[in-house]
Amino acid sequence: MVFRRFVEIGRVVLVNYGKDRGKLGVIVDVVDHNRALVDGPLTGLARQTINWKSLTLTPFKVKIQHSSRTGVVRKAWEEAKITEQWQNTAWYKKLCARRNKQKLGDFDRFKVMIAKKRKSAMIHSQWKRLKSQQQ
Amino acid sequence: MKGWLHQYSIVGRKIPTEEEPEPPTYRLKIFAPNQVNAKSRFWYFLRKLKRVKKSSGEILNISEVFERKPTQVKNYGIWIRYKSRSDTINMYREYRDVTITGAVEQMYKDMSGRHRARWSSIWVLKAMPVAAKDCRRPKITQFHDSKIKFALPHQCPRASKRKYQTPFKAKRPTTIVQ
Amino acid sequence: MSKKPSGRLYCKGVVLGYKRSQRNQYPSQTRIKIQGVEDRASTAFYLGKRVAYVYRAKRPRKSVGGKKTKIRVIWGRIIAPHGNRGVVRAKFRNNLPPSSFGKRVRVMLYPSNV
Amino acid sequence: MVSKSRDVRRRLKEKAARKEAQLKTMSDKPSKPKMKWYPTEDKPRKLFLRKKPQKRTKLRASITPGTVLILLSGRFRGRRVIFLKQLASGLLLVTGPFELNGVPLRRVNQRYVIATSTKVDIQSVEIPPVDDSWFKKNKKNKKRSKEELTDTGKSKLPETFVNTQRSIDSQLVPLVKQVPFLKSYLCSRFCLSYGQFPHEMRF
Repeated sequence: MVFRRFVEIGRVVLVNYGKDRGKLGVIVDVVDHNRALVDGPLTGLARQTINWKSLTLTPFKVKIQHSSRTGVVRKAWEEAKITEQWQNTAWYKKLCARRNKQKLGDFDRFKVMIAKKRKSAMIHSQWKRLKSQQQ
Repeated sequence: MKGWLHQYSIVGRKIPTEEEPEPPTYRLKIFAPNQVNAKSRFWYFLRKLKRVKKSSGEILNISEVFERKPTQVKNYGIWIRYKSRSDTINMYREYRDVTITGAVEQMYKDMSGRHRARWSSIWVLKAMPVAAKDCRRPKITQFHDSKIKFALPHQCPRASKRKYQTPFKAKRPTTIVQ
Repeated sequence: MSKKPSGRLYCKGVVLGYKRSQRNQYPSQTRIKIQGVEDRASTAFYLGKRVAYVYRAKRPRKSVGGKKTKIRVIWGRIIAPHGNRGVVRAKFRNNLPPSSFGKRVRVMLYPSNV
Repeated sequence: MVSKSRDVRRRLKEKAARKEAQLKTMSDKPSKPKMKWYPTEDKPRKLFLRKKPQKRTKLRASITPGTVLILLSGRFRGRRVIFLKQLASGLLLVTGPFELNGVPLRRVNQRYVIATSTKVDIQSVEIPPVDDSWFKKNKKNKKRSKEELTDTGKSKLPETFVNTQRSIDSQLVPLVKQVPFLKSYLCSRFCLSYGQFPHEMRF
């Protein structure tokens, strides 16, 4: 079993607990086995120490030295175009879908229900047609 | 309760009298949860070290000392003297943290965890940032590597919201992030 | 406009028991766990909402609708949150019988302030 | 409290005047036979309540004319209706419209309603002069004479009621039809299904 995502200086992480939930950040320094110093200049994440348990490692990396300052991190972030890469991932799309689903109003939920019904109706009719052809 | 400890610099002296119009002033750096506690710790130490009591002394100044670089990781050496159940022991401990109060907090937790030492039985003699090359503890020096790289083999990420924190889960959590 | 019964317009709650310490209990107040409410902040929506403990009795009695039925209701209100895990406190017109512990209670959506 | 005593004195004077008038008429009337029974307790006197003008009930910000509301209890619970205006009594005037989901012009308390974020633009709709008394009238003529009862035993609605409903519906339904899915939305009913918790839902 091979690890592909490592904790390292410049590793991009997603914060999934606390008030900065859902923000991306970069590991600038490893404090100890519990915490990392994380900085997210372009994602609104202040430079702070966060516990590993509140972070998830992403497959992206940024070229920076350890404990480099926020300005350096921002430049490296832009060069590596992390934001764009992140927004293409299915992971990000899933997070957005979940957030949008929460924002649905009553009328929107009704339209979603109608759309689902239509979709399943289409699939069902298609399936029946294939089945009848088979016989 | 991260961040409950503060560092105070307290200056005090004996109240001047005819025999001694200019008594020496003493300055102590105290780690305490609040100013009131800091003052009482100040007199606690002064009473033991310099024959100056609260009733015969006065505090000239008390001010909180704030961390100058709270977003830079530093190695802290902390010299303590603590009363164990059988005798009194001097100790030198090292912690990595971004603030000195954070390091001292770690020390108190560490001492209570490993040595069952209580707050009242520990004296912080000295606490200061230590250069990486002077660090002695392998637990600390292992992080002194600018190309540090390790995996998180067993990660149980916290539930994103308190409402998802339930003792029982329908599925085994995935502890390895591919 | 068929007369099919309307869907569920209440939240599912369960009666946990009376307000109590270890050896004393105070039947005037009951604890209710509402489904899906896991922390104290989310109980705010439910404060003031009306609660109905619907139960079946032995003898049919005239109900509001006029027909005789065995089903009876004890009405109450949610008055306060209780603890940090989303449990709420409720007060009923007459105190809930202990036989209601663990049973379903209906937390209505009114009085609404949405 | 001075004004109160002046009121009391005024009322006492009136009472005395009435008593005198009574005595005068009593004297010229043939004297009544002696009463066999005298009331032991005096009759409870109606308290003089200073009637304060009813405070106008505030309307929740989320409820504006044309908002789609969800009725929470009563005969039409779960129904989605359109809010027309707030009546003097503070109750909300709503209608289905009747043509779509069978909810007539009806008064609802705003506490028994969830206001959704869907709004129908009803500026152009001319709401008939309906007010609280309009509804009370229906209650009074409940005890109508036999012949007005239709064969199903239900009392036939007065003509005016039906016409106003029709006039409102004729204006509302085309508006509803303009917005896609809104018609079927108003025809369907709201209910909580599995995994839906109102404190998390936006309406």
